[in-house]
Amino acid sequence: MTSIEDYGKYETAWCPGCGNFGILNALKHALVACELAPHQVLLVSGIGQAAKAPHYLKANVFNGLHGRSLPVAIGAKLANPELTVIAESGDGCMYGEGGNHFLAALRRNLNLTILAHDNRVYALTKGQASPTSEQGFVTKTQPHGAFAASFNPVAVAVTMGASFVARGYAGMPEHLAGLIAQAIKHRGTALVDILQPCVSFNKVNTFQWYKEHCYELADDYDPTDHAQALGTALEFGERIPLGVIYAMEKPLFEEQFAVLKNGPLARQEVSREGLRQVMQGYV
Amino acid sequence: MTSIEDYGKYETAWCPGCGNFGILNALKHALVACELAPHQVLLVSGIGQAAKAPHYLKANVFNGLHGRSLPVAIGAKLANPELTVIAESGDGCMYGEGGNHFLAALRRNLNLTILAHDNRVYALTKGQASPTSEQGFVTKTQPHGAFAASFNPVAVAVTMGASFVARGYAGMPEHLAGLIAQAIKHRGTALVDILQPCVSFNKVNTFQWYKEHCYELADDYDPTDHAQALGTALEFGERIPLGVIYAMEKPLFEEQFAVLKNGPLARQEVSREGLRQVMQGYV
Amino acid sequence: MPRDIQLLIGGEAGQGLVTIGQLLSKALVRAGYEVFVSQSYHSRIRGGHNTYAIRLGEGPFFAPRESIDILVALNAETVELHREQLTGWALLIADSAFDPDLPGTISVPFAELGPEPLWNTAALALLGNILGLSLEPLYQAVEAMLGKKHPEALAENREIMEKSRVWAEAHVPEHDFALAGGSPVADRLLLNGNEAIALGALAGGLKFCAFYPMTPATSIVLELIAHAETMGCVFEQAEDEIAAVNMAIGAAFAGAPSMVATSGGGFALMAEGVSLAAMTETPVLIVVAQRPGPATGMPTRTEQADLEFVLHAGHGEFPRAIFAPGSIEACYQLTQKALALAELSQSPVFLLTDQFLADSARPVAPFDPTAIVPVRAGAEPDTAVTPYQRYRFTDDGLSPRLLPGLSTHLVVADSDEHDEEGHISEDHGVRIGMVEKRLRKFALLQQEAIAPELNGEKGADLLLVCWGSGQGPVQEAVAVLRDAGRSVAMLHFSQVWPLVPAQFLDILQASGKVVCVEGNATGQFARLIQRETCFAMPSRIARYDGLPFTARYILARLEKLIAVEARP
Amino acid sequence: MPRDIQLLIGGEAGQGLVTIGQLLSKALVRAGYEVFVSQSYHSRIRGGHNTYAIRLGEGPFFAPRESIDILVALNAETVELHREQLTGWALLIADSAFDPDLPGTISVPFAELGPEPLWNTAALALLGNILGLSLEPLYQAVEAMLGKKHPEALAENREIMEKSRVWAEAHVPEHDFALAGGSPVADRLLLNGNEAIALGALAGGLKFCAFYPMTPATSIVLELIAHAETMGCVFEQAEDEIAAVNMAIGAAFAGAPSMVATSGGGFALMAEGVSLAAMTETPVLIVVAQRPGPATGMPTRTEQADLEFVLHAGHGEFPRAIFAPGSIEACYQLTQKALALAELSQSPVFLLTDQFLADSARPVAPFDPTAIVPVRAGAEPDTAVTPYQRYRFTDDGLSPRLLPGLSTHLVVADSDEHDEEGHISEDHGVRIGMVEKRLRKFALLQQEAIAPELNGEKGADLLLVCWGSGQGPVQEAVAVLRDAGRSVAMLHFSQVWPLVPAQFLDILQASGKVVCVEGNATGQFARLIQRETCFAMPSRIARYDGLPFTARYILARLEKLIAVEARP
Ligand SMILES: Cc1ncc(C[n+]2csc(CCOP(=O)(O)OP(=O)(O)O)c2C)c(N)n1
Ligand SMILES: Cc1ncc(C[n+]2csc(CCOP(=O)(O)OP(=O)(O)O)c2C)c(N)n1
Ligand code: SF4
Ligand code: SF4
Ligand SMILES: [Mg+2]
Ligand SMILES: [Mg+2]
Repeated sequence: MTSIEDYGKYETAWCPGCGNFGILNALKHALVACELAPHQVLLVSGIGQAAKAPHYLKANVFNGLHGRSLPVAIGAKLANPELTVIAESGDGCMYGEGGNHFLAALRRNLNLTILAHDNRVYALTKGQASPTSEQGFVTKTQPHGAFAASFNPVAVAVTMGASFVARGYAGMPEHLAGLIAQAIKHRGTALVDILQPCVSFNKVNTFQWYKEHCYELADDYDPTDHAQALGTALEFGERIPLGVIYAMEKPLFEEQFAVLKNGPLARQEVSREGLRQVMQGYV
Repeated sequence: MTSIEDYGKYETAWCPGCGNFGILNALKHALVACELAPHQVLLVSGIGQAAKAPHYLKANVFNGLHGRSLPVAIGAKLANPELTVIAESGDGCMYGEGGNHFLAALRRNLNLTILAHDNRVYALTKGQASPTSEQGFVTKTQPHGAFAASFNPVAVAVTMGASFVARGYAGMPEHLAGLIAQAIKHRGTALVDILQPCVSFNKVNTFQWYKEHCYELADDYDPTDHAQALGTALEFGERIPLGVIYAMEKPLFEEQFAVLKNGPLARQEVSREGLRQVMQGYV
Repeated sequence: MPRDIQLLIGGEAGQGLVTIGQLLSKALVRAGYEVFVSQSYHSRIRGGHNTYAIRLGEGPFFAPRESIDILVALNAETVELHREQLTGWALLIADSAFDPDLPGTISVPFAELGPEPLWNTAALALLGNILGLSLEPLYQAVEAMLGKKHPEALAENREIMEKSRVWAEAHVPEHDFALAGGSPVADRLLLNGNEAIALGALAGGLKFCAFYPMTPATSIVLELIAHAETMGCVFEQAEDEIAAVNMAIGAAFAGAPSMVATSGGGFALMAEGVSLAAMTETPVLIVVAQRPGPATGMPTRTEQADLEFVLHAGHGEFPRAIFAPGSIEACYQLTQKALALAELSQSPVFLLTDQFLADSARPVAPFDPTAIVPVRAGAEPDTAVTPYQRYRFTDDGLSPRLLPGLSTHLVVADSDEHDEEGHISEDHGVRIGMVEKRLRKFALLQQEAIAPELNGEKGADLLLVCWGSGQGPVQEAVAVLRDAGRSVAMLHFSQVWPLVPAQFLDILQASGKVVCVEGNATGQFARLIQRETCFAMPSRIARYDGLPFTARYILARLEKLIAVEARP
Repeated sequence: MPRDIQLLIGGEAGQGLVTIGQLLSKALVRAGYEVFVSQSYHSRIRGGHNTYAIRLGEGPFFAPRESIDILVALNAETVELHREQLTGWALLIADSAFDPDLPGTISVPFAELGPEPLWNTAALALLGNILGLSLEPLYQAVEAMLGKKHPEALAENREIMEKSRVWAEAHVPEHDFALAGGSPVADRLLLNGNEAIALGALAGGLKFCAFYPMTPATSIVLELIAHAETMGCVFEQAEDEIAAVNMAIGAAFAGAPSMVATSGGGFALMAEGVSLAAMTETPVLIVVAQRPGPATGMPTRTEQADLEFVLHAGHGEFPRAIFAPGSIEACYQLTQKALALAELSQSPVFLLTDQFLADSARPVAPFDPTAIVPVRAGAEPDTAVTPYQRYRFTDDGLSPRLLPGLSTHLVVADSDEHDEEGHISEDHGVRIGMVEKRLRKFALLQQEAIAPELNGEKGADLLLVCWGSGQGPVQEAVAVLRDAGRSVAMLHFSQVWPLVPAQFLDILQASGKVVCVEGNATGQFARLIQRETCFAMPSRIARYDGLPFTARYILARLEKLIAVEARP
């Protein structure tokens, strides 16, 4: 049995009061709830404040380039499908620099989890608008307020028929831990967009603000109803629903490859006989 | 008055029978219908069979990199808002390599037009699956059929609240010309996803196939109804709706910049007095 | 039997000229002849002007020839475009519909022989007749191609082939192209450069490939995919090249020997990933198949102009190795070596090829599938010191590379500067240690570096220096010059980085005149040699029109350079 | 009056040390003193250890000093980290809460002086007192900062400042740091490197900037945006760096003088765009602010390790120019020059800076805003020959660049190889013409190349070669050596490509010992010089720990290299 202590305790480089603490905490609890030992888990992140999270718990870690957590996670999962792979990064990383990978990952449906720490700002670079920033969000690079429409990752994911789409909130770590555990257990690509207050650079979407706007989906909400899920996903303003917004079963991407049934590619021999046959084809 | 002859006639490098001919033809007619002279128009494309289109009519042209038509188009429009800017490329270019720019462009809402020649395949590179390829589409690089879910650009655009979203069909050039003209006249970013048979590499979605599946939206269809538009946008299978699926008015991105009210940046003087003031700030 | 026949089939894309060419070359190889196949095509799917050239006879041949002995013109344009290249004794096979009225023309009434879709096989039979091949091996080649998918078409193909032979016997004028009876050589493989790279990768233990299609690299991936199931390989078409290289890095981190294949523009998008592989010390093989740039350039043509870019791509400093095979065999061998070296050095390793080599096919002696030494990723977990440190400081810069999830050791990799455990570090001392650790791996790469191959004597009057795909054409030019009694040698680099001057500087210095032959405009390799050795090579033969080198091209330029008399 | 005081304020991110530093340096500059400001910070928002250093006195100063005369420690860690650097006569200002018990400590009871948010201003007043500044200029600086946004806070700030002065007069021990009455110099600008680049861009006629945030380049863009309205500039935060460079190219094509600014990793993503700019012959200024790599590296530190990458980035061959300013003035001037040269040569032009230069501030004489010569994009339409051809072959390789939509001429640009009109061409003759046309523009770049600056005599016993931000520290090291009676000179390159050997080779050859000083591990510039001139510089002083050069560092290494006795 794994316990929360197995995931260790580290000093962080985050600001006191940051929403990231709640997310880190929720993630650890979710891993324990999933009965995963640290060495079974691979956390892949990009660059940003959120992307530092994998350094603050015990696990296998690949902390890659800004925006590129998903392709690295996908490559790793395809090399070793036995790993529990979690791509974890900020909103800028996932939906900004990494937007194209986000779309492609949802279309593929590998068995992996996407945790987006969505503080609606580029925090590590000191506060520029991110794709999810509210329209009108004022920063030094957007002195008249962000003009572009705010990106709703949950709605786009549901529209694209992603197989698991949830929204959590850093201020409700227990609820969030539940969502993350469900996401990890889900067979398919599971997105958890996590609303995260940034006390240093987002003075609009604060803990107080989220408290006023967020609500939990009712117990009888049916996440398999696509049309309803779409409506729920598009609700993002006065009221913001939290929970599993959409979920369904779809074939797993990795099942295309017969070889992956035999486990990690690293442990598979090169077949001399196969090679002989292949070469024969050129005679 | 501009006439169709003003747009010239060129030899093309396309296969006989290709859907691109219908699109080229429709574009010329739309430009004439919009009473635009060639020098008022800038066509920006990427790389692919579709992306060659701008070479086959008279206009200003920037034929850039694969996947990058949109950022070039946006830069050009911001330098000279008086230009009618049209980004024109294939599905691979717009939604594959250029997927991140597609998302960002829709969020911005500049006054420009996106024409995606959507043949649901990478044609110039000889037939690999594109993001819009049907699931199961067999190619040499997808020998067991494309696994990933097919991308529905129209649905994603409507979900994101893009200000004009239409679907046309290369086999109905008159109808298509009408859509393109509306898109050009629309104040905002207008997407026309154009279903395009590729006689060489897409043996599934043929002229015949589209004939069997496509239908025109009814005259009383209300493109300003977002919820209905979303449903219509998601309809893509047995029946495929053609027409303006969603349209609304939103502020234009370029209106943020007061200086652009004075016309092209190339013609604006550098203010010595402004510079003096700016420098004074560092004293 | 003529020693050296250049046959060229020309026509529009979509006319099926590649089919004729492939069937004929396959039959020739099986019959024991030498061939050298080269292809030229436009960046379009139908129309344009494409060619499939087979140099054939006694050989071996390592380059195409410019002059043409037998021209098969599938359209009138082909005649116009190639008439200047025809030798005095050339035969020209053309449809009687556009009879070109040139000496040597064989005006074939294809329409009388059969329906249009079968004209390719008709032409094949005609060519067989001229070359003195019996119908059987040709028909077998057709059968092998059609057999499984279109057995119903076999009979009509056989019919038109026989008809054509009869017609040929009656109408082909006298000529000197009949080959002497070849003696079949068992098991030779007819491979082009990209096929050989794919085979090399599989033999080297490749398990993962991510890609985004780009000419002339795509066909490497197509070959891999064709054999993926047999060989237990996983592959994925990525959404872009950035994703491709990052997927490969992720897969390699998790233990799959991995590669990407692309061309210059796609590689440009991978530059940040190269730097990531270096920083995280993740092995990855990056194949760059060059074509003329800048930007989109000429997508289906050839050039050697991405050397300096590949050598310096990626921000920051780190060691790398770059292979540049010059032959089909080298494509096979060096791809294996590159995969192994990537794992050994825990670094990005490059293989530079180009459209010319990619599309050039030659028969090669069979490779022994039992002799391979496939990469084994990662160290054994039980050898690891506890607590395990992915980036432990070591004398040679190599730290034990464990694979995540395959033991209880935790593997932490970081794109930030990191401490020995892999966690972010902003410590300046650690930084110095890690910079030096990474750079120490260069010694291993130097030690493993393949020496350039000297063809000829050290101290020759003339030394032609080349790299990568230049090998074949230069070799032929050297042979011509030698036949003319000149003292000439060739120095070919199949690894262009690291350069180890001790391996070649004395050869350069000992030679009379040194001329660098490379397929770019600015002399990138010459400049690199100068940078590394201060040995200047002001005499250069450059080509940058998109076409490959030929012996004739080299000799003509040499003539200008040093008034060499001999010509091919 | 002491000639040279090094003051350092250290603490956690978020403690407001930058505010103290900025206010003090502003006040010092206004009062007529020289300052050199440098900053060091971690890649985090709160916590860590940051410093703001001001070297001040008579100057001028061009580099930071390592030893510290006055240390303001906002936390205990600061004392630990910097105690070794303290001079024998140093003062140490610390809160009495963590009294460090070192000689020279001034233990300040901040809590008694006022509430914590005001401690910064308290420290400012204390420092003013020590330096002998009157309260007024300091208070004015506070007023200028708070005045508009927080007028309500003025009174309490004034109060604590006065209190602090009173406290200081009673408690500060005797010392020698009081500055002689400075004579205010009118209108000097206190600028750091990035601010100077932004001003230079605006002065040069910049009209468009697209960017994606990346340290240490972001602050260039922040400055531009702050003045965008005044100067009529359009800017956009792109979705990624690929979009940024393509937007800039699109804007430049349509007539807006354009730039992007990024660091190594972001630039890696722009490499394909660089090639596009070259192929389409679109002017664009690319600013690369270097930080230590590979990959994410050390985001907030400095290095000069992207030279070779920037020089070779982009596939295919094309000319480019790379500037590397060494001073604040050069940042301003060379950015203008770079914009102008981009337009003139219709090419991508680069400006290489780094975190050190970006964050180093110095007062400079005011620039004359009326003396500027802003870029004017494109040629006049009525000068164009009809039919207009964007890529007309010309002797110098420059074709008339018209702007789309500004006349009835149609402008066609293409990333494929193209004919004179700009349409795709697969013609081999056209290809040769276009390659050579593009490369001919190199002559213009050579002609425009800025010669390196020789500081000292040709033929000195020792020549220190450096580039970019190395200038200040090397200059100081040279001064120290000269004071010690050595024959020493400095050769500083503020343009690193093209290199024109005629401008400097004789200087290298005439010198006794030549030592190349550069902020990377492998000696990239030395290697480049060797490549271009065969002049070898085996003696190198490298730095790659993330910190900038200082005179002391250089002299210590020199000592090892050539047993130099003199020290700073
Ligand atoms: C290619 C590249 N571009 C830019 C950066 C600079 N950068 C680092 S973090 C970051 C933004 C992070 O935003 P987000 O992902 O939302 O994370 P947060 O800091 O808000 O948690 C940026 C732009 C980079 N490291 N690499
Ligand atoms: C960076 C880069 N990657 C890959 C390519 C190769 N490439 C050229 S066209 C193309 C696909 C085109 O597909 P699409 O945009 O759908 O156009 P189509 O040919 O189908 O009209 C690709 C992958 C390229 N030119 N540049
Ligand atoms: S800057 Fe924002 S996101 Fe980053 S640690 Fe601080 S509060 Fe959290
Ligand atoms: S390959 Fe397809 S898209 Fe391209 S020209 Fe031919 S039919 Fe059209
Ligand atoms: Mg964020
Ligand atoms: Mg397509």
